[in-house]
Amino acid sequence: MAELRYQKAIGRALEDAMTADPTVILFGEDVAEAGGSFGATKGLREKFGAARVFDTPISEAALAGAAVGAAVSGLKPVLEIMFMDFTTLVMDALVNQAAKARFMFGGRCAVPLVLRTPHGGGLGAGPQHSQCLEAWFAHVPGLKVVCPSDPVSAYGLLRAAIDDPNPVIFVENKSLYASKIDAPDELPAFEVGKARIARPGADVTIVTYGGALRTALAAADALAGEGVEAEIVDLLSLQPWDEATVLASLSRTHRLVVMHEAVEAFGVGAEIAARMADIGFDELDGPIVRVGAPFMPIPFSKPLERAYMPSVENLVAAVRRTLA
Amino acid sequence: MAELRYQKAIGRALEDAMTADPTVILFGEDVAEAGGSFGATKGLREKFGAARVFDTPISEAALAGAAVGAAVSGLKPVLEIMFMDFTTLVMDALVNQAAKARFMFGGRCAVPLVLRTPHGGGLGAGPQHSQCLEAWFAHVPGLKVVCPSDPVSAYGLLRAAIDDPNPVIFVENKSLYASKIDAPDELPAFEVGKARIARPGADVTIVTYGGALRTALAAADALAGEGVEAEIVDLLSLQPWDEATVLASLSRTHRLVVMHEAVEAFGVGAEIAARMADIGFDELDGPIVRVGAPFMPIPFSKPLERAYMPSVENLVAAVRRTLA
Amino acid sequence: MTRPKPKATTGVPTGRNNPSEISRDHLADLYGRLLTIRRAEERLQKLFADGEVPGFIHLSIGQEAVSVGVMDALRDADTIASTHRGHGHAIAKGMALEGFFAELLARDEGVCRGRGGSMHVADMKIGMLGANGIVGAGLSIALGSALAHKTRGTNDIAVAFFGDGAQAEGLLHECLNIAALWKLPLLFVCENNGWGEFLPTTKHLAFQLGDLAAAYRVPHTRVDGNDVVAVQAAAHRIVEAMREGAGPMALECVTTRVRGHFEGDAQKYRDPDELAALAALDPVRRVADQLAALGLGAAALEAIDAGVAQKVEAAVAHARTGTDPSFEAACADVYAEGGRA
Amino acid sequence: MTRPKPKATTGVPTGRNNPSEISRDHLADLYGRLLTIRRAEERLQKLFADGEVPGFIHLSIGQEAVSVGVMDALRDADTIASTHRGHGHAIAKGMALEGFFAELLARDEGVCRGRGGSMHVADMKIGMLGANGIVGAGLSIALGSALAHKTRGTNDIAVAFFGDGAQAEGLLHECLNIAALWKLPLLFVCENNGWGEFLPTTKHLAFQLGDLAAAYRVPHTRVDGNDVVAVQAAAHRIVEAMREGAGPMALECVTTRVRGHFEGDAQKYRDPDELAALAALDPVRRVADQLAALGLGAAALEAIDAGVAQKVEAAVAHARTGTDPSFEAACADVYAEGGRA
Ligand SMILES: Cc1ncc(C[n+]2csc(CCOP(=O)(O)OP(=O)(O)O)c2C)c(N)n1
Ligand SMILES: Cc1ncc(C[n+]2csc(CCOP(=O)(O)OP(=O)(O)O)c2C)c(N)n1
Ligand SMILES: [Mg+2]
Ligand SMILES: [Mg+2]
Repeated sequence: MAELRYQKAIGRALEDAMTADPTVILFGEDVAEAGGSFGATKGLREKFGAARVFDTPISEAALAGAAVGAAVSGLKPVLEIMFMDFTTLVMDALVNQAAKARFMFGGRCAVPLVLRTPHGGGLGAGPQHSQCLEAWFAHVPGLKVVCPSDPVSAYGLLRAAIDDPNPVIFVENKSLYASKIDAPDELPAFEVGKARIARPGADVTIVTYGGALRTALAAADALAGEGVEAEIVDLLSLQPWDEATVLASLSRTHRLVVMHEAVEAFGVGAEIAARMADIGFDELDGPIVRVGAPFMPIPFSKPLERAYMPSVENLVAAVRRTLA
Repeated sequence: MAELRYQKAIGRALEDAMTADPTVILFGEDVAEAGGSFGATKGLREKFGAARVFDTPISEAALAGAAVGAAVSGLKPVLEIMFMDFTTLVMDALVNQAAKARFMFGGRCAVPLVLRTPHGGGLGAGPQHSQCLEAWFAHVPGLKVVCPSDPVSAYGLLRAAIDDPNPVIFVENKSLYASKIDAPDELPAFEVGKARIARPGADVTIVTYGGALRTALAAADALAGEGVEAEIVDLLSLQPWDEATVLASLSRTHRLVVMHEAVEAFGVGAEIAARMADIGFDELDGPIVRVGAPFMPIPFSKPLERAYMPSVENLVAAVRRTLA
Repeated sequence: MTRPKPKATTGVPTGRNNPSEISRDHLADLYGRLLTIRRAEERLQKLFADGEVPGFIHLSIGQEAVSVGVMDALRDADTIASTHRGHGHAIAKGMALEGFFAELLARDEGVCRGRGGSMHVADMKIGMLGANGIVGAGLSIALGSALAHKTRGTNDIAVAFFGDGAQAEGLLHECLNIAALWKLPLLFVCENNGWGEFLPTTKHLAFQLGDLAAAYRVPHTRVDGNDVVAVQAAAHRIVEAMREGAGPMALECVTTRVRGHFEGDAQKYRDPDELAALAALDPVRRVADQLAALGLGAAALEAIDAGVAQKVEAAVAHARTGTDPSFEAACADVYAEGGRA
Repeated sequence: MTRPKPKATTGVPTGRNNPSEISRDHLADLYGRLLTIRRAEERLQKLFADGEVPGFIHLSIGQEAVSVGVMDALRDADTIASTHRGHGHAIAKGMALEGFFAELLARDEGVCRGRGGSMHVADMKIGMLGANGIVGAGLSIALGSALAHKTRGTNDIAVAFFGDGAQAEGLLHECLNIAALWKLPLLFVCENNGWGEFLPTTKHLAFQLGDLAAAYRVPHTRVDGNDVVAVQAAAHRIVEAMREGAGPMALECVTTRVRGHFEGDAQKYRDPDELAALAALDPVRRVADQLAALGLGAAALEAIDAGVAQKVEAAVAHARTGTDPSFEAACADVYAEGGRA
């Protein structure tokens, strides 16, 4: 056992993947010499050399397209987009090229690329440096989307993403970079598409992912004080997502709350809720309540940003509402 | 009364808006001399001149950014993006600039722009020329999204979109361009955010929009033959959407099916379903069933494309399922 | 403040279209390949008119010499990224006519199993990374492929085909810059047919590719793109230099779009004289005339044509007997399986 | 095939920094404005260190002469689109220090009511269309603003500020092409400080702006961006020509990024000698020296400084007494109301 930081877990996953597979390359703005905006790629340039780890010009669209071209030409590129807000510049490469190549070329190629990108607020970074846009990618057939919630899942899912023969969007919640966990020396493998029960409980199911897991755990503690035992499902993968685990939990608790940091309306939670309102309908004893950010850009001011971010109180209130 | 074609209704709305307001300008690839890929803007260049109606280079990103810049500088730009699949190239201008400017600049400006773009399959146009991506835009605070279902609503909503002081994504379903309707000479006004009951019925609520409305009407006819009277809510606006009208209908029928041409997973229907599974929970007597495209790119082959497109049969089966 | 003088437009280099530069056999071979594309597209034209081809198609009739000339200098391991007007590129790179026609007719036997169609013909095995429905997108895909060639230490090269209209896309700039900065083996091939959809590219562009390329010190060559001898000569010289590590280069081929933007476009917006002049610029006829001048008899030429026509007909027949693709198989191919690609 | 000769890098024009070109009063005025930006940002630096400014900030210390010099040639109705490093642009365009500091301190009294912060300071009333968190985005916003000026028939101009690193974005190419094609009154101002984040821009770029602009026949001027007299002289000449319909122009200002990419960046990746040399290039000190040489006494200079410092302190004090923005008001401002904008 040793303490593992989220940011280091990312670096270690990259290091191990690059050691295991010489076709893995890593590029993005300031990932090499500077070691990444959040320090996750420090030391990799020194270890693997400039041919496999390199800095790029500020040309996101070309870089993402290049990742597709490299992926269909025998490499496994890992591209970092500095903030998820900047994925607005790479949608064509991801959606029209990466996601569709295998299908539209008759199943005769694979596009094994990983796009790592940080999302989330709380840093006062304002409306163009804080967005959680994962719902867009989850809507695109051909893409996979994962979002780890702690250092161990970050390591395991990044290894799985790099091993995956499909394009994977790997979303890193900024508030987690500094988080730590006691981890075994041999880190466990994770599978894309599998959720886990982060906390068992009999009274209500809370489905969440990424940085919001901590909020959910805190809310569960608060609820336990009121005699309500919440079961928390940590999705880990958003596309595909683990319908079976969510349904099984709902079948035990009969109440469902879905929570995430992203804007509630048309967010990932909408799909979870909609699906359970269909296949889980007979299990439901109360309304499905969602907790997400309000329908507004992320404000700069700290008090505004705090009011914006989905909170323990929001979640507790949501649980109370579905139990009422 | 006179026959009105959808495509002509678009042209007439543009013509009337440009006549009414000299700050309205129209630009895009081949909208001026050629009159638009689907012929909707024919004659406008001749009528309003090259300073207000003009063709552009193939530079979608710059054009969308320019629409934002023009909108905050006193004009009301209407930009055409030839296929919705190409909005992948303009996400930054729409999402990080247009949607946020008013909010992030303290409510001290408005961004009155309209982006017109066609979506939808059925033409054998393949995976990169057929996508329905409206769910992305509906997830973005600051944007509005509308999708008319016939010539009269196309006219009314396009006028409303141009009049709106906010950025509006105006989605035109390709299968509707050639559709006609008998319309009054004085076309009625429409309001962004208001749905309409396209068919009254007591047994089940079908919520839909755009080109899928015709499928829904056909399914309702088929269901009527089985003694099931479906009420059809034509959303018209997707962001904001008319929650009150949907809830009121659900409160009458107690059964809900949501249908659209876009991919089902993480689509617009997910939000409608999720919301009703919350605020409409007590009204529900059966599962909320969604009908949308399967999770795959849109195939080129006609038989594949037909199998891909949500059909009358799919919808009838969905209604039967929630009534079972 | 210095206002730069408008440079005189680089004229199309002449003197390259000297068929004596290459052997008669080589020229005859090029002719057969030109003719294959031509006859295939003419056949498609008819199939399209007859409703056998779904969707819409962009023919490269009049531009075949670009595909054949450039591909003459490439080998299988070299990669190309193509455009919406990609039939010629695909066939010239080695796509079998059977799989090509089967794709255009949306058959399971098609190169993309009927899922992609005209705008997405692709075959990774021969380095054809795909036609593309997104103008400009192929540029960055070729950039990545060039990066892969360099990273893997081969001396293969990547080629990005793009139209003159596509030059207004920002990706051109990003890719030129990155390719130049990283000295990637990326050949930029502009098919300058003077049109971007229904507008002459003089209304799209305020620059010439040669001037733009010069800014990044990317060597630029402009040739008569309807002269296959000129195109192949330039391509061979360029590709040879690139294999030796010269870095990115640009080849601009001035050519002619004969059949309009897509099939069904009557080109009413074009000057009738300009349209009438197209026949004289025909890149296929030109080679036929050259071969005749070199002593290849009419019978020999006709034999080539007949051979091509037969192959085309056989491919069409094969495609027609093909099966409809399976929806289940299509669904199963959205994702590749397995944790190790 | 001709390999273009690398052009000699245009040296920074000299002879423009002759203060006698402008009046002493004008120079003193420029000095006051330079100093306002400098003292405001120095104050911010401290406020940031003290935890009073949330988020992160990019200071333009060392680059003030670009803002002041360019804006000297503009009027209120001219519009500018700025960058992530936009404090200087905002203040030079006329943003009141009260609203500026209140914004940076996230107060309801801020120009953006505390919702935007450093990267989004804006004020449409004075033609400041916003700092921008997206590198390159301002280019297309300025393009649209220039289009609006032209469509409305004014002779106002739009200015796009962008960093040297931003030049790798495709938008630069798209905007240069469109502005040139449509002859828009758009001035491209590159603040070439040699760095894009933590990498010298030699590792970002394979081209010089002058060579790129030449491809579109956009006149390009390169000046010492730390010499406010040179910048304003060039700006006045350019803007005058543009008001008369000359079309787009480019002004490249070679300048110095003193405080690192953002506050807190210790610039350990930079050569210590290069950092030590920055003081000698200081654009504010330079004007002070010039004014002294022109006979302005130390007391007069100090009086200017004291006046600026006092205004800055007053603005900070005002900002500090400001209120937290209201969440309800923020929610209500996501959309503008009314069917007629
Ligand atoms: C990003 C994008 N924008 C617009 C289109 C529509 N479109 C298809 S082809 C074309 C013109 C391309 O012109 P050019 O690059 O010269 O190629 P050509 O058709 O002449 O071969 C346009 C605008 C598209 N497919 N993709
Ligand atoms: C689209 C986008 N990509 C990346 C970034 C991150 N980023 C912020 S500033 C910057 C460097 C910009 O360099 P330059 O344009 O030279 O401006 P300078 O910081 O030197 O003023 C980068 C990469 C961003 N904000 N937006
Ligand atoms: Mg062309
Ligand atoms: Mg810089």
